[in-house]
Amino acid sequence: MQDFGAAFWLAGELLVSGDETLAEIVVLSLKINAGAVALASAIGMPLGAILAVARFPGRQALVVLVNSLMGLPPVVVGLVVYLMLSNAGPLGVLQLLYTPTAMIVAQTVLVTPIVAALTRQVIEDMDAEYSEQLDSLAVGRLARIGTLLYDARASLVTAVLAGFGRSVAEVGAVIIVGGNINHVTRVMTTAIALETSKGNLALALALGFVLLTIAIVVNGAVGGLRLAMVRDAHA
Amino acid sequence: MQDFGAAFWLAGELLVSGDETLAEIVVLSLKINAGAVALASAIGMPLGAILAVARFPGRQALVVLVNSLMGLPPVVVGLVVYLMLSNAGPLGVLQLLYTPTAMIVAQTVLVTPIVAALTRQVIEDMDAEYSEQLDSLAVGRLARIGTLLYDARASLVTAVLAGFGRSVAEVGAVIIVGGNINHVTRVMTTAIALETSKGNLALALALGFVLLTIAIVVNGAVGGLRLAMVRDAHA
Amino acid sequence: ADRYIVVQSTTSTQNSGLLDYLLPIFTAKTGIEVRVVAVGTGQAIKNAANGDGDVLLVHAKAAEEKFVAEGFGVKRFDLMYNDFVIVGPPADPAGVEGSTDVVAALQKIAETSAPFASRADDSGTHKAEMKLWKEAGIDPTAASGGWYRETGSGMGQTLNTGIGMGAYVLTDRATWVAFGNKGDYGIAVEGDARLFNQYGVILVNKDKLANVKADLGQAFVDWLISKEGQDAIAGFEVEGQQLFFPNAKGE
Amino acid sequence: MLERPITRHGAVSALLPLVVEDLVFEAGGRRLIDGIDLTLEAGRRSVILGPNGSGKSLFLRLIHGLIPPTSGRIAWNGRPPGREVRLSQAMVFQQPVLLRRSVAANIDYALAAHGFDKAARRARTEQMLIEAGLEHLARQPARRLSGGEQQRLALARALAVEPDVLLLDEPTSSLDPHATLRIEMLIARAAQEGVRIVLVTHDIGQARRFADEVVFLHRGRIAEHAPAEVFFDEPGSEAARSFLAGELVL
Amino acid sequence: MLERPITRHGAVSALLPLVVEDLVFEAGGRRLIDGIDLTLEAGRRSVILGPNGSGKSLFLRLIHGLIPPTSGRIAWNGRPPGREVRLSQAMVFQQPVLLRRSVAANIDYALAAHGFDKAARRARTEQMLIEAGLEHLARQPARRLSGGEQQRLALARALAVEPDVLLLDEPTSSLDPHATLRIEMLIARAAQEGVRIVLVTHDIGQARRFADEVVFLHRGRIAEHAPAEVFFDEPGSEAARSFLAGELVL
Ligand SMILES: Nc1ncnc2c1ncn2[C@@H]1O[C@H](COP(=O)(O)OP(=O)(O)OP(=O)(O)O)[C@@H](O)[C@H]1O
Ligand SMILES: Nc1ncnc2c1ncn2[C@@H]1O[C@H](COP(=O)(O)OP(=O)(O)OP(=O)(O)O)[C@@H](O)[C@H]1O
Ligand SMILES: [Mg+2]
Ligand SMILES: [Mg+2]
Repeated sequence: MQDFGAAFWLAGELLVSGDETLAEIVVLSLKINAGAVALASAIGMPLGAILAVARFPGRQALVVLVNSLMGLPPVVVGLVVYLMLSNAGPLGVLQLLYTPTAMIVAQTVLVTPIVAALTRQVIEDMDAEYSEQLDSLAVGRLARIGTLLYDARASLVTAVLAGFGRSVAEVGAVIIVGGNINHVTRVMTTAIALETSKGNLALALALGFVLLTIAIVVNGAVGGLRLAMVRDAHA
Repeated sequence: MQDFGAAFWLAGELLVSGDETLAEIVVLSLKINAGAVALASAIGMPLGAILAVARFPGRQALVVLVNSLMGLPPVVVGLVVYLMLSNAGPLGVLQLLYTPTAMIVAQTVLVTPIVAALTRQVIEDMDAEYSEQLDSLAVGRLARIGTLLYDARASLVTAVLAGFGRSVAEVGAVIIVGGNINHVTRVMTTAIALETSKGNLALALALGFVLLTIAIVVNGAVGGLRLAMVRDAHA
Repeated sequence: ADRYIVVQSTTSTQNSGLLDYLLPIFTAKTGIEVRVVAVGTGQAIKNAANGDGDVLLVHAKAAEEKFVAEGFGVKRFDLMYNDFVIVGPPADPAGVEGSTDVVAALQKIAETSAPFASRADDSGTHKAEMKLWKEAGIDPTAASGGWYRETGSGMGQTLNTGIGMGAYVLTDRATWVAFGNKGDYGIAVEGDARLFNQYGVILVNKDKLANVKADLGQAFVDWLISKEGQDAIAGFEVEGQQLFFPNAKGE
Repeated sequence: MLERPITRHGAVSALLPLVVEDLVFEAGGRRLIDGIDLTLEAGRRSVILGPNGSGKSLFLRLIHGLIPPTSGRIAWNGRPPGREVRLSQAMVFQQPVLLRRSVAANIDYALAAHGFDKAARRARTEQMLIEAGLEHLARQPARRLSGGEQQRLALARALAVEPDVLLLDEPTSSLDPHATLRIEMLIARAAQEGVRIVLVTHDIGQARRFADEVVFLHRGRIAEHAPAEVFFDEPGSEAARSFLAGELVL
Repeated sequence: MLERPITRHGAVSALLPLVVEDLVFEAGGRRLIDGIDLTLEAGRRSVILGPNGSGKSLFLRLIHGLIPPTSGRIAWNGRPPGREVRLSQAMVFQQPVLLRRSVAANIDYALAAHGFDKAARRARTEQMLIEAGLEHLARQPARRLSGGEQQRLALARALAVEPDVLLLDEPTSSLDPHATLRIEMLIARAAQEGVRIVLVTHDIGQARRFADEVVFLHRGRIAEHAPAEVFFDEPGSEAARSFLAGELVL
């Protein structure tokens, strides 16, 4: 139990001290997660909206698939991306293995289904109300998806935050494609895993608290934005 | 790239052969995930609904916190549960460390915020419509939460599936509190991690495909249930 | 930072802090950055065989020689050694504390069914452990799930688990000395010649894997087995204790 | 037919009079209810009239306690509006909010919320469905009903709980002429049995048929509060005069 | 005031006649539209009457192409209903569906969907807001409007796009008497300018004022289709007679 106390102390110290290595790791974590969540949202939201709105054979199966992909094991995603980017792989020439870019790719693969599945649910609920009115206005497919995404934006924030949560907490994929290389691809979660394997549990916990603090700051900022959105979204 | 082909073959073989060790691992995975998702839903749904409906000072902060906890790093959760359950910890007497029960506890901690945060969003959207009518009917707090959860059940399925996805894919926490002990606490994800570290990438991938197949079966079954629900939910 | 190489290595060299100590010395001298990917032995060899590393630094001699024989590696060099130890709880349920006969100790553990946590991950350490069980004439996997606990994890994680459940654990000394979560554990068995743990270093073969930075990798290998590199290894200490013993035979 | 020999919640006048003092409600930077003083006594049927956007629905929601006023006081026989008070009231909203359940389940739900036991709920649900002409739709999903059917269901649900006070916000706007008359009869009978009715309507004919007294709202204020004969025959305010004449009221 | 010198979509009669043959719609195990045959010619103002649940709203949604019929044919001058056809039509729903945007943005959105350019949208939005008496609410969130204001906005949005065919489902049910007259005038003017109007209403007075011809629906069938004078003075069907008399129609 003394580990908890020690961990809190350490976390506080780490946050206050402005330790340079830590700062480097935090910044890289934020960059990678921001990149992955942005990409995943750019892909997942329209995809989810299309799944919510379009009617075609096999749609139900696709919905099940996307829902299932929320359960993609990170290690498997890491392996697949690794095999693609490896020098022995088809994309080896890009020389992206063990770079932050590779980590963003892996995270995007993990997060996209989450954003897409949750978006589908939100948009489907909203479309139940809007559908006939938009039909009546002869709104085209593309514009319809844009409208639904725009009008549901306050609710979609939660979908994006869920994606961010997965991304920021994830270690299995990024450690495989990033390699947890000091000063190059070490992020918060891989650092935590490393300290755990060194038996430095208090330090690992402290890093965990720091990570959680970051998550809270990000969520708080997004939450503030969302409130402002709701206010003039006329929801 | 030959790894992919090999992996598909292997996955097929594994699924067909009815390998006993694999069956054992699959069954344990399902048990642990079902337990964790059930617990997390039992806690997270009412919690999310309360957050959606209740008005009290600090509510907004609590919403941010729950959203942030979607980003709980599994390794940290694993460590915390480990420190609680270890012989040196406060709950050491329970002798739960390295048992499936410990894994369920860790997974529940991870999944509950996801279910709660997504439930909050769904229920908040529905409450925007129901709120005044339920007030007018003088519905009590508890009954109101029950009503909203019940009427939103078709949408809440996606929240639970998101929780299931996180749980079924997760390795960082269960490996720490479960120990990945062969025949005792080895589940799909820890087996995948092990084969990866052995360099048996094809086998690891194959196990990943098996896991994904299981996820698809579960999601398909739940999706079917949900459709039936929508049909007589009069949504 | 264009001049860098990737080293695929086992976790013990990283977790013990050796590489953190060694690499800045090398980089300062040559300007070559060394990026370490520390994973399981099997994974390290597989990654290197995929061409995703320039240098391989592991401790599983048979697998290393196979790697070279298949043409993935140029040549294997002995680099250094340390030793394995068996750590155990103070209660010492198998009564092996102070023993210098590892095979006898394992037999006692099996006889008393005292818990023993094995990595069971095909790592160098695990392979060494299995060899010792074989010498003891015991197939511990028959008791898997009973007193023999196969954790399927890396060294650090297996130590965390083993200590958590009061099991004996075979570990390399370097990882143990640097380990932060020892609890009340101590070394129970050490000093047997059979616990010798040899590390090797291999330059990945450019002829087979075109992307290998052969020049830079060669420079690193050369430095490691040079007198300067070997001295640096010898100079690495944790808590006043030397953890690795250089034994390169030189070119 | 609707049996309502006694009210469940004690003396009919327990909630009356309703006293509203200096009631103000602001939202979106506008003062939407602008200082209303009003007393509604027991035993009368009040109709609230006024142009679109004059604040009729807001006023009902305020006195029902669904939204908190910016300032001012509301007292039902001395008690502020709240859950306790609402247990003896029912309101039909301008746009019905039906639960995602069957038609029958919507009524059953309201009865359960008001503490009716299972047997009573069963009987009363069936009775109310017949009253509202919805018995053939009992098992249908409520939200798939036609506009008029939805409005009838909302009304049946409100009447089912045997309220002492009934707040009705344009309850017949989507009904066909026959259904309108039938619902008016139901409401009139409830009034006779002592239920205090406050009705918002745009149907002047309905107002004439129904009102004992009229409250005329205009721009969030009471422009006139008068007995029905007075209001319809010689309205005191300019706004009410032009409203009745169908002229421009802004 | 509304300027509508020419229709945007070519000849006014391009979409007419509307021919409906043996139209059937089933849902929830019930036959809700039960074999409708009907031809609506250009140049007339049609009113659809019928009791609650008789299928009026379903019929409008069917001919607008919002829901696919179970069987039967619908043809607007030979073309099946679909996006193309709807581009020249507008419908006001019984319950307005407003976007989660400002009042002005709701109109602007419809105009954009119909291909109006930015400048035209600006001018037309302003004009329509004035027509509907909503100019002071332009920046308000549309979904916070009062019931009547919402209905006016839905109407303004439909008129804004200059449709050739206007389908109206009880468009004045929540309007005050004055607003009702004003909206009726707007609709009448559109009709004069050649817009084909199909109006569902429960307001018999409105039907009398407005109809050239009446379609009387009963239980998903056409009980009567007659010129207005005929229908109101000597209705041919028993159902219509009792409907007009306010008697029981089931
Ligand atoms: N939450 C709100 N925010 C901003 N404005 C509001 C809000 N609620 C109502 N309003 C405005 O207050 C005014 C009065 O609304 P209310 O619904 O009471 O009108 P009403 O008299 O019921 O009209 P109608 O006959 O059209 O139903 C309207 O102009 C409306 O736009
Ligand atoms: N999707 C549906 N599923 C089941 N029943 C439906 C569905 N849509 C409509 N109905 C039923 O069809 C009948 C006709 O509905 P419709 O909305 O057309 O009536 P209406 O003539 O417009 O009535 P109102 O005057 O009340 O608006 C109603 O009894 C309604 O309950
Ligand atoms: Mg109103
Ligand atoms: Mg209708």
